[in-house]
Amino acid sequence: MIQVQVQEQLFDPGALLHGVHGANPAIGATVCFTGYMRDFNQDQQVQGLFLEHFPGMTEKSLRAIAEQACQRWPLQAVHILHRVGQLTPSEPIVFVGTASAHRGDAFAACEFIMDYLKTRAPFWKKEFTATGSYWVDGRSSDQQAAERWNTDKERP
Amino acid sequence: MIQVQVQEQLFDPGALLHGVHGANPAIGATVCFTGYMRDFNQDQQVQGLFLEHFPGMTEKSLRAIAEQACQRWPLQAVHILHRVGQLTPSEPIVFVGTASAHRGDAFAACEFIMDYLKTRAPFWKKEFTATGSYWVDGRSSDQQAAERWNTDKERP
Amino acid sequence: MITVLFFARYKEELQTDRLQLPWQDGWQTVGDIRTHLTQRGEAWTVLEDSTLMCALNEEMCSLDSPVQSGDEVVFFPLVTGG
Amino acid sequence: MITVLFFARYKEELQTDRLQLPWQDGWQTVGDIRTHLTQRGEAWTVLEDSTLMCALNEEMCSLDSPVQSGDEVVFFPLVTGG
Repeated sequence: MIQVQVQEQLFDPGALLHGVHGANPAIGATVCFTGYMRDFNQDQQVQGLFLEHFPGMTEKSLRAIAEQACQRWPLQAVHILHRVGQLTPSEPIVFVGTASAHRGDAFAACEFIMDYLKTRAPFWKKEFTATGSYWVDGRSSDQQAAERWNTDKERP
Repeated sequence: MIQVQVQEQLFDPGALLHGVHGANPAIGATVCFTGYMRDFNQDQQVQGLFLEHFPGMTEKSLRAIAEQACQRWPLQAVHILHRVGQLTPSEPIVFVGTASAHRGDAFAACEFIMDYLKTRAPFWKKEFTATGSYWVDGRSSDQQAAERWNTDKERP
Repeated sequence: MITVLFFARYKEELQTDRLQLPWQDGWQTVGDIRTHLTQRGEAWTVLEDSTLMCALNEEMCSLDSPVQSGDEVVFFPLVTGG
Repeated sequence: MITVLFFARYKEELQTDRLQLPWQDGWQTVGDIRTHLTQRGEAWTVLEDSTLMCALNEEMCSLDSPVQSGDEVVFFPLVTGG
Protein backbone atom coordinates (compact mmCIF):
# COMPACT_ATOMS: atom_id res chain seq x y z
CA MET A 1 0.00 0.00 0.00
CA ILE A 2 2.99 2.23 0.67
CA GLN A 3 5.31 2.62 -2.31
CA VAL A 4 8.57 4.55 -2.15
CA GLN A 5 11.01 5.13 -5.01
CA VAL A 6 14.24 7.09 -5.30
CA GLN A 7 15.63 7.27 -8.81
CA GLU A 8 17.66 9.30 -11.29
CA GLN A 9 15.37 8.66 -14.27
CA LEU A 10 12.66 11.00 -15.40
CA PHE A 11 9.17 9.79 -14.41
CA ASP A 12 5.62 10.28 -15.66
CA PRO A 13 3.38 11.89 -12.99
CA GLY A 14 0.23 11.02 -14.96
CA ALA A 15 1.08 7.32 -14.97
CA LEU A 16 1.74 7.47 -11.22
CA LEU A 17 -1.67 9.11 -10.63
CA HIS A 18 -3.32 6.08 -12.26
CA GLY A 19 -1.31 3.76 -10.05
CA VAL A 20 -2.44 5.57 -6.88
CA HIS A 21 -6.09 4.81 -7.71
CA GLY A 22 -5.29 1.39 -9.13
CA ALA A 23 -8.97 0.83 -10.02
CA ASN A 24 -9.76 0.18 -6.34
CA PRO A 25 -13.51 0.86 -6.01
CA ALA A 26 -13.17 1.66 -2.29
CA ILE A 27 -11.15 4.79 -3.14
CA GLY A 28 -13.22 7.96 -3.39
CA ALA A 29 -10.41 10.50 -3.68
CA THR A 30 -6.81 10.79 -4.76
CA VAL A 31 -4.60 13.83 -4.24
CA CYS A 32 -1.37 14.00 -6.19
CA PHE A 33 1.34 16.57 -5.61
CA THR A 34 4.06 16.99 -8.23
CA GLY A 35 7.04 19.25 -7.63
CA TYR A 36 8.77 20.54 -10.77
CA MET A 37 12.09 22.19 -11.41
CA ARG A 38 11.64 25.92 -12.04
CA ASP A 39 13.94 27.94 -14.29
CA PHE A 40 13.99 30.86 -11.88
CA ASN A 41 14.84 31.16 -8.18
CA GLN A 42 15.89 34.10 -5.99
CA ASP A 43 16.10 36.46 -9.00
CA GLN A 44 18.38 34.18 -10.96
CA GLN A 45 17.87 32.11 -14.09
CA VAL A 46 18.53 28.48 -13.20
CA GLN A 47 19.94 26.20 -15.88
CA GLY A 48 20.28 22.96 -13.98
CA LEU A 49 19.79 21.32 -10.63
CA PHE A 50 21.77 18.62 -8.87
CA LEU A 51 19.99 16.65 -6.16
CA GLU A 52 22.35 15.07 -3.66
CA HIS A 53 21.00 12.57 -1.13
CA PHE A 54 22.16 10.20 1.60
CA PRO A 55 21.53 6.79 0.06
CA GLY A 56 21.62 4.92 3.38
CA MET A 57 18.78 6.98 4.76
CA THR A 58 16.70 8.30 1.88
CA GLU A 59 14.18 5.53 1.26
CA LYS A 60 14.01 4.72 4.95
CA SER A 61 13.08 8.30 5.86
CA LEU A 62 10.47 8.55 3.08
CA ARG A 63 8.92 5.27 4.19
CA ALA A 64 8.82 6.49 7.81
CA ILE A 65 6.99 9.66 6.70
CA ALA A 66 4.49 7.60 4.68
CA GLU A 67 3.89 5.34 7.69
CA GLN A 68 3.23 8.32 9.93
CA ALA A 69 0.65 9.56 7.41
CA CYS A 70 -1.05 6.14 7.43
CA GLN A 71 -1.27 6.27 11.23
CA ARG A 72 -2.87 9.71 11.17
CA TRP A 73 -5.38 9.21 8.36
CA PRO A 74 -7.23 6.21 6.89
CA LEU A 75 -5.42 5.83 3.55
CA GLN A 76 -5.74 3.19 0.86
CA ALA A 77 -2.51 4.11 -0.93
CA VAL A 78 0.56 6.30 -0.57
CA HIS A 79 3.12 6.66 -3.34
CA ILE A 80 6.26 8.77 -2.95
CA LEU A 81 8.81 9.12 -5.74
CA HIS A 82 11.82 11.44 -5.45
CA ARG A 83 14.51 11.94 -8.04
CA VAL A 84 18.22 12.42 -7.39
CA GLY A 85 21.12 13.47 -9.60
CA GLN A 86 21.06 15.96 -12.46
CA LEU A 87 17.80 17.67 -13.55
CA THR A 88 16.85 20.29 -16.12
CA PRO A 89 14.09 22.94 -15.92
CA SER A 90 10.45 21.78 -16.20
CA GLU A 91 11.30 18.22 -15.17
CA PRO A 92 9.31 16.69 -12.31
CA ILE A 93 11.36 16.29 -9.11
CA VAL A 94 8.98 14.68 -6.66
CA PHE A 95 5.56 13.01 -6.68
CA VAL A 96 3.37 12.32 -3.65
CA GLY A 97 0.04 10.59 -4.21
CA THR A 98 -2.48 9.66 -1.53
CA ALA A 99 -5.78 7.78 -1.80
CA SER A 100 -8.63 7.61 0.67
CA ALA A 101 -12.38 7.07 0.88
CA HIS A 102 -12.86 10.80 1.58
CA ARG A 103 -11.18 13.88 0.18
CA GLY A 104 -10.24 15.59 3.45
CA ASP A 105 -8.01 12.70 4.50
CA ALA A 106 -6.32 12.47 1.09
CA PHE A 107 -5.61 16.24 1.05
CA ALA A 108 -4.28 16.39 4.61
CA ALA A 109 -2.07 13.32 4.20
CA CYS A 110 -0.56 14.54 0.93
CA GLU A 111 0.28 17.97 2.33
CA PHE A 112 1.63 16.44 5.57
CA ILE A 113 3.94 14.14 3.60
CA MET A 114 5.29 17.04 1.53
CA ASP A 115 5.86 19.21 4.62
CA TYR A 116 7.72 16.40 6.38
CA LEU A 117 9.68 15.44 3.26
CA LYS A 118 10.86 19.03 2.91
CA THR A 119 12.27 19.07 6.45
CA ARG A 120 13.12 15.44 7.31
CA ALA A 121 14.31 13.63 4.20
CA PRO A 122 18.03 13.84 3.34
CA PHE A 123 18.02 15.69 0.01
CA TRP A 124 20.03 18.78 -0.90
CA LYS A 125 19.65 20.93 -4.01
CA LYS A 126 22.46 22.64 -5.87
CA GLU A 127 21.44 25.10 -8.57
CA PHE A 128 23.52 25.88 -11.64
CA THR A 129 23.28 29.43 -13.00
CA ALA A 130 25.27 31.57 -15.44
CA THR A 131 27.34 32.91 -12.53
CA GLY A 132 28.10 29.59 -10.85
CA SER A 133 26.53 26.87 -8.74
CA TYR A 134 24.94 27.39 -5.34
CA TRP A 135 23.56 25.15 -2.63
CA VAL A 136 19.95 26.06 -1.95
CA ASP A 137 19.39 27.22 1.64
CA GLY A 138 16.77 25.52 3.78
CA ARG A 139 13.82 27.85 4.39
CA SER A 140 12.30 28.71 7.72
CA SER A 141 8.87 28.72 6.03
CA ASP A 142 9.34 24.99 5.38
CA GLN A 143 10.18 24.40 9.04
CA GLN A 144 7.04 26.29 10.04
CA ALA A 145 4.91 24.33 7.58
CA ALA A 146 6.09 21.08 9.16
CA GLU A 147 5.49 22.35 12.68
CA ARG A 148 1.82 22.98 11.90
CA TRP A 149 1.33 19.21 12.16
CA ASN A 150 2.82 18.88 15.65
CA THR A 151 -0.54 19.23 17.36
CA ASP A 152 -3.14 16.54 17.89
CA LYS A 153 -5.44 18.18 15.38
CA GLU A 154 -5.83 16.44 12.06
CA ARG A 155 -5.69 19.72 10.19
CA PRO A 156 -3.30 22.61 10.68
CA MET B 1 -5.27 29.81 -17.64
CA ILE B 2 -8.65 28.72 -16.25
CA GLN B 3 -10.12 25.70 -17.98
CA VAL B 4 -13.58 24.32 -17.16
CA GLN B 5 -15.22 21.26 -18.73
CA VAL B 6 -18.52 19.49 -18.08
CA GLN B 7 -18.95 16.25 -20.01
CA GLU B 8 -20.53 12.82 -20.06
CA GLN B 9 -17.48 11.01 -21.43
CA LEU B 10 -14.92 9.22 -19.31
CA PHE B 11 -11.68 11.20 -18.92
CA ASP B 12 -8.02 10.43 -18.18
CA PRO B 13 -6.85 12.14 -14.94
CA GLY B 14 -3.19 11.43 -15.80
CA ALA B 15 -3.45 13.26 -19.12
CA LEU B 16 -5.09 16.22 -17.34
CA LEU B 17 -2.26 16.34 -14.79
CA HIS B 18 0.21 16.84 -17.65
CA GLY B 19 -1.94 19.62 -19.05
CA VAL B 20 -1.98 21.46 -15.70
CA HIS B 21 1.82 21.71 -15.77
CA GLY B 22 1.96 22.23 -19.52
CA ALA B 23 5.79 22.34 -19.45
CA ASN B 24 5.66 25.86 -17.99
CA PRO B 25 9.04 26.33 -16.27
CA ALA B 26 7.61 28.95 -13.87
CA ILE B 27 5.45 26.28 -12.22
CA GLY B 28 7.01 24.68 -9.16
CA ALA B 29 4.04 22.68 -7.93
CA THR B 30 0.84 21.09 -9.17
CA VAL B 31 -1.84 19.57 -6.97
CA CYS B 32 -4.44 17.36 -8.62
CA PHE B 33 -7.55 16.08 -6.92
CA THR B 34 -9.50 13.28 -8.56
CA GLY B 35 -12.83 12.12 -7.18
CA TYR B 36 -13.85 8.57 -8.08
CA MET B 37 -17.09 6.66 -7.88
CA ARG B 38 -17.04 4.22 -4.98
CA ASP B 39 -18.92 0.93 -5.00
CA PHE B 40 -20.05 1.37 -1.41
CA ASN B 41 -21.87 4.17 0.42
CA GLN B 42 -23.89 4.25 3.64
CA ASP B 43 -23.65 0.46 4.10
CA GLN B 44 -24.94 -0.28 0.63
CA GLN B 45 -23.33 -1.72 -2.46
CA VAL B 46 -23.67 0.87 -5.23
CA GLN B 47 -23.96 -0.35 -8.81
CA GLY B 48 -24.32 2.91 -10.68
CA LEU B 49 -24.50 6.63 -10.28
CA PHE B 50 -26.45 9.25 -12.19
CA LEU B 51 -25.20 12.82 -12.06
CA GLU B 52 -27.85 15.41 -12.76
CA HIS B 53 -26.87 19.03 -13.26
CA PHE B 54 -28.34 22.41 -14.19
CA PRO B 55 -26.82 23.03 -17.63
CA GLY B 56 -27.51 26.79 -17.58
CA MET B 57 -25.47 27.24 -14.44
CA THR B 58 -22.92 24.46 -14.20
CA GLU B 59 -19.97 25.80 -16.17
CA LYS B 60 -20.65 29.31 -14.97
CA SER B 61 -20.53 28.30 -11.31
CA LEU B 62 -17.35 26.24 -11.78
CA ARG B 63 -15.67 29.14 -13.55
CA ALA B 64 -16.72 31.53 -10.76
CA ILE B 65 -15.15 29.19 -8.17
CA ALA B 66 -11.92 28.98 -10.21
CA GLU B 67 -11.82 32.77 -10.48
CA GLN B 68 -12.22 33.15 -6.72
CA ALA B 69 -9.29 30.77 -6.23
CA CYS B 70 -7.18 32.86 -8.62
CA GLN B 71 -7.98 35.99 -6.61
CA ARG B 72 -6.95 34.35 -3.34
CA TRP B 73 -3.73 32.64 -4.47
CA PRO B 74 -1.14 33.28 -7.20
CA LEU B 75 -1.94 30.44 -9.61
CA GLN B 76 -0.54 29.65 -13.05
CA ALA B 77 -3.28 27.19 -14.01
CA VAL B 78 -6.62 25.88 -12.82
CA HIS B 79 -8.38 23.01 -14.55
CA ILE B 80 -11.78 21.73 -13.43
CA LEU B 81 -13.52 18.85 -15.17
CA HIS B 82 -16.81 17.40 -13.89
CA ARG B 83 -18.76 14.58 -15.42
CA VAL B 84 -22.54 14.32 -15.69
CA GLY B 85 -24.87 11.49 -16.67
CA GLN B 86 -24.44 7.79 -15.97
CA LEU B 87 -21.30 6.46 -14.22
CA THR B 88 -20.11 3.05 -13.04
CA PRO B 89 -17.91 2.22 -10.00
CA SER B 90 -14.21 3.15 -10.14
CA GLU B 91 -14.75 5.77 -12.82
CA PRO B 92 -13.38 9.27 -12.19
CA ILE B 93 -16.13 11.83 -11.49
CA VAL B 94 -14.27 15.09 -11.02
CA PHE B 95 -10.76 16.46 -11.53
CA VAL B 96 -9.38 19.69 -10.05
CA GLY B 97 -5.80 20.64 -10.89
CA THR B 98 -3.96 23.73 -9.68
CA ALA B 99 -0.47 25.00 -10.52
CA SER B 100 1.63 27.57 -8.69
CA ALA B 101 5.22 28.58 -8.05
CA HIS B 102 4.95 27.25 -4.48
CA ARG B 103 3.27 24.19 -3.05
CA GLY B 104 1.26 25.86 -0.27
CA ASP B 105 -0.73 27.93 -2.75
CA ALA B 106 -1.42 24.97 -5.05
CA PHE B 107 -2.63 22.82 -2.12
CA ALA B 108 -4.85 25.51 -0.61
CA ALA B 109 -6.40 26.49 -3.95
CA CYS B 110 -7.16 22.88 -4.92
CA GLU B 111 -8.85 22.10 -1.60
CA PHE B 112 -10.75 25.40 -1.67
CA ILE B 113 -12.10 24.64 -5.14
CA MET B 114 -13.26 21.18 -4.08
CA ASP B 115 -14.94 22.52 -0.92
CA TYR B 116 -16.76 25.20 -2.91
CA LEU B 117 -17.66 22.84 -5.74
CA LYS B 118 -19.22 20.44 -3.20
CA THR B 119 -21.51 23.17 -1.85
CA ARG B 120 -22.00 25.68 -4.67
CA ALA B 121 -22.05 23.89 -8.01
CA PRO B 122 -25.40 22.52 -9.24
CA PHE B 123 -24.79 18.76 -9.32
CA TRP B 124 -26.91 16.04 -7.72
CA LYS B 125 -26.05 12.37 -7.33
CA LYS B 126 -28.48 9.50 -7.55
CA GLU B 127 -27.18 6.08 -6.56
CA PHE B 128 -28.46 2.81 -7.96
CA THR B 129 -28.41 -0.16 -5.60
CA ALA B 130 -29.95 -3.65 -5.52
CA THR B 131 -32.90 -2.24 -3.53
CA GLY B 132 -33.58 0.81 -5.69
CA SER B 133 -32.25 4.23 -6.52
CA TYR B 134 -31.69 7.02 -4.00
CA TRP B 135 -30.76 10.69 -4.18
CA VAL B 136 -27.63 11.31 -2.14
CA ASP B 137 -28.23 13.76 0.71
CA GLY B 138 -26.05 16.84 1.02
CA ARG B 139 -23.76 16.55 4.03
CA SER B 140 -23.31 19.11 6.77
CA SER B 141 -19.60 18.19 6.87
CA ASP B 142 -19.30 19.56 3.33
CA GLN B 143 -20.98 22.81 4.39
CA GLN B 144 -18.54 23.10 7.28
CA ALA B 145 -15.56 22.40 5.03
CA ALA B 146 -16.63 25.26 2.77
CA GLU B 147 -17.19 27.63 5.69
CA ARG B 148 -13.57 27.19 6.81
CA TRP B 149 -12.61 29.49 3.92
CA ASN B 150 -14.90 32.35 4.95
CA THR B 151 -12.18 34.11 6.92
CA ASP B 152 -9.43 36.34 5.60
CA LYS B 153 -6.83 33.71 6.39
CA GLU B 154 -5.29 31.94 3.44
CA ARG B 155 -5.45 28.59 5.23
CA PRO B 156 -8.29 27.13 7.23
CA MET C 1 -44.71 35.64 -15.76
CA ILE C 2 -42.20 33.69 -13.65
CA THR C 3 -40.52 30.51 -14.89
CA VAL C 4 -39.79 28.02 -12.11
CA LEU C 5 -37.43 25.05 -12.51
CA PHE C 6 -36.90 22.07 -10.19
CA PHE C 7 -34.01 19.64 -10.01
CA ALA C 8 -33.17 16.24 -8.57
CA ARG C 9 -35.37 15.04 -5.69
CA TYR C 10 -37.74 18.02 -5.95
CA LYS C 11 -38.30 17.40 -9.63
CA GLU C 12 -39.15 13.74 -8.98
CA GLU C 13 -41.41 14.39 -6.02
CA LEU C 14 -43.26 17.19 -7.81
CA GLN C 15 -43.34 15.18 -11.05
CA THR C 16 -42.45 18.30 -12.99
CA ASP C 17 -39.25 20.10 -13.88
CA ARG C 18 -40.74 23.40 -15.07
CA LEU C 19 -43.69 25.70 -14.40
CA GLN C 20 -44.82 29.03 -15.78
CA LEU C 21 -46.59 31.20 -13.19
CA PRO C 22 -48.55 34.30 -14.22
CA TRP C 23 -47.11 37.27 -12.32
CA GLN C 24 -49.02 38.24 -9.16
CA ASP C 25 -49.00 41.65 -7.56
CA GLY C 26 -47.42 41.47 -4.12
CA TRP C 27 -44.61 39.07 -5.08
CA GLN C 28 -41.35 40.60 -3.98
CA THR C 29 -38.82 37.84 -3.29
CA VAL C 30 -37.88 34.31 -4.30
CA GLY C 31 -39.31 33.32 -0.92
CA ASP C 32 -42.74 34.64 -1.99
CA ILE C 33 -42.68 32.31 -5.00
CA ARG C 34 -41.86 29.41 -2.73
CA THR C 35 -44.72 30.30 -0.35
CA HIS C 36 -47.11 30.46 -3.30
CA LEU C 37 -46.06 26.98 -4.42
CA THR C 38 -46.17 25.30 -0.99
CA GLN C 39 -49.81 26.42 -0.70
CA ARG C 40 -50.66 24.25 -3.71
CA GLY C 41 -51.02 21.19 -1.48
CA GLU C 42 -49.32 18.20 0.10
CA ALA C 43 -46.68 17.30 -2.50
CA TRP C 44 -45.48 20.88 -2.64
CA THR C 45 -44.41 20.94 1.01
CA VAL C 46 -41.18 19.34 -0.26
CA LEU C 47 -40.16 22.95 -0.91
CA GLU C 48 -40.29 23.67 2.84
CA ASP C 49 -37.08 21.62 3.09
CA SER C 50 -34.80 23.51 5.49
CA THR C 51 -31.80 22.90 3.21
CA LEU C 52 -33.55 24.11 0.01
CA MET C 53 -31.27 26.09 -2.28
CA CYS C 54 -32.36 28.51 -4.99
CA ALA C 55 -31.07 30.32 -8.04
CA LEU C 56 -32.30 33.40 -9.86
CA ASN C 57 -31.55 33.78 -13.56
CA GLU C 58 -28.81 31.13 -13.35
CA GLU C 59 -27.05 32.61 -10.31
CA MET C 60 -27.23 31.19 -6.78
CA CYS C 61 -29.49 33.41 -4.65
CA SER C 62 -31.24 33.50 -1.30
CA LEU C 63 -34.94 33.44 -0.45
CA ASP C 64 -34.63 37.18 0.20
CA SER C 65 -33.53 37.95 -3.36
CA PRO C 66 -35.99 40.28 -5.14
CA VAL C 67 -37.87 38.90 -8.17
CA GLN C 68 -39.66 40.57 -11.02
CA SER C 69 -41.81 39.39 -13.89
CA GLY C 70 -39.75 37.57 -16.51
CA ASP C 71 -37.32 36.05 -14.02
CA GLU C 72 -36.33 32.40 -13.91
CA VAL C 73 -36.41 30.97 -10.39
CA VAL C 74 -34.87 27.55 -9.61
CA PHE C 75 -35.39 25.41 -6.50
CA PHE C 76 -33.15 22.45 -5.68
CA PRO C 77 -31.90 20.33 -2.76
CA LEU C 78 -28.39 20.69 -1.32
CA VAL C 79 -25.94 20.04 -4.12
CA THR C 80 -23.90 16.81 -3.99
CA GLY C 81 -21.38 16.96 -6.81
CA GLY C 82 -17.66 16.29 -6.66
CA MET D 1 36.31 4.22 16.11
CA ILE D 2 33.63 6.64 14.87
CA THR D 3 32.80 7.07 11.18
CA VAL D 4 31.74 10.62 10.28
CA LEU D 5 30.02 11.52 7.00
CA PHE D 6 29.35 14.97 5.52
CA PHE D 7 26.90 16.00 2.82
CA ALA D 8 26.21 18.89 0.47
CA ARG D 9 27.72 22.25 1.47
CA TYR D 10 29.61 20.80 4.45
CA LYS D 11 31.20 18.13 2.27
CA GLU D 12 32.37 20.76 -0.22
CA GLU D 13 33.66 23.22 2.34
CA LEU D 14 35.51 20.50 4.28
CA GLN D 15 36.71 18.89 1.04
CA THR D 16 35.93 15.50 2.46
CA ASP D 17 32.86 13.29 2.69
CA ARG D 18 34.09 10.75 5.26
CA LEU D 19 36.40 10.52 8.26
CA GLN D 20 37.37 7.75 10.66
CA LEU D 21 38.08 9.01 14.18
CA PRO D 22 39.78 6.79 16.77
CA TRP D 23 37.49 6.56 19.79
CA GLN D 24 38.33 8.96 22.63
CA ASP D 25 37.42 8.47 26.27
CA GLY D 26 35.02 11.17 27.37
CA TRP D 27 32.93 11.25 24.18
CA GLN D 28 29.31 10.86 25.14
CA THR D 29 27.11 12.54 22.52
CA VAL D 30 26.97 13.47 18.84
CA GLY D 31 27.62 17.03 20.04
CA ASP D 32 30.96 15.92 21.51
CA ILE D 33 32.04 14.64 18.09
CA ARG D 34 31.09 17.98 16.58
CA THR D 35 33.06 19.90 19.22
CA HIS D 36 36.08 17.70 18.54
CA LEU D 37 35.88 18.49 14.83
CA THR D 38 35.34 22.25 15.14
CA GLN D 39 38.58 22.44 17.17
CA ARG D 40 40.50 21.21 14.12
CA GLY D 41 40.71 24.74 12.72
CA GLU D 42 39.08 27.43 10.58
CA ALA D 43 37.36 25.36 7.87
CA TRP D 44 35.72 23.14 10.47
CA THR D 45 33.76 25.98 12.02
CA VAL D 46 31.24 25.32 9.22
CA LEU D 47 29.90 22.68 11.64
CA GLU D 48 28.95 25.43 14.10
CA ASP D 49 26.12 26.28 11.67
CA SER D 50 23.03 26.94 13.81
CA THR D 51 20.85 24.92 11.43
CA LEU D 52 23.16 21.87 11.34
CA MET D 53 21.29 18.56 11.25
CA CYS D 54 22.71 15.18 12.23
CA ALA D 55 22.02 11.49 11.93
CA LEU D 56 23.23 8.51 13.90
CA ASN D 57 23.41 5.12 12.21
CA GLU D 58 21.12 6.30 9.40
CA GLU D 59 18.42 7.79 11.65
CA MET D 60 17.90 11.52 12.25
CA CYS D 61 19.18 12.41 15.73
CA SER D 62 19.96 15.42 17.90
CA LEU D 63 23.30 16.69 19.23
CA ASP D 64 22.29 15.20 22.58
CA SER D 65 22.06 11.66 21.19
CA PRO D 66 24.55 9.29 22.89
CA VAL D 67 27.33 7.78 20.76
CA GLN D 68 29.54 4.77 21.20
CA SER D 69 32.52 3.35 19.40
CA GLY D 70 31.50 1.85 16.05
CA ASP D 71 28.72 4.37 15.38
CA GLU D 72 28.28 6.28 12.14
CA VAL D 73 27.63 9.98 12.69
CA VAL D 74 26.46 12.22 9.83
CA PHE D 75 26.44 16.03 9.71
CA PHE D 76 24.52 17.98 7.06
CA PRO D 77 22.87 21.35 6.39
CA LEU D 78 19.09 21.83 6.47
CA VAL D 79 17.56 19.49 3.92
CA THR D 80 16.07 21.03 0.75
CA GLY D 81 14.36 18.22 -1.17
CA GLY D 82 10.88 18.20 -2.64
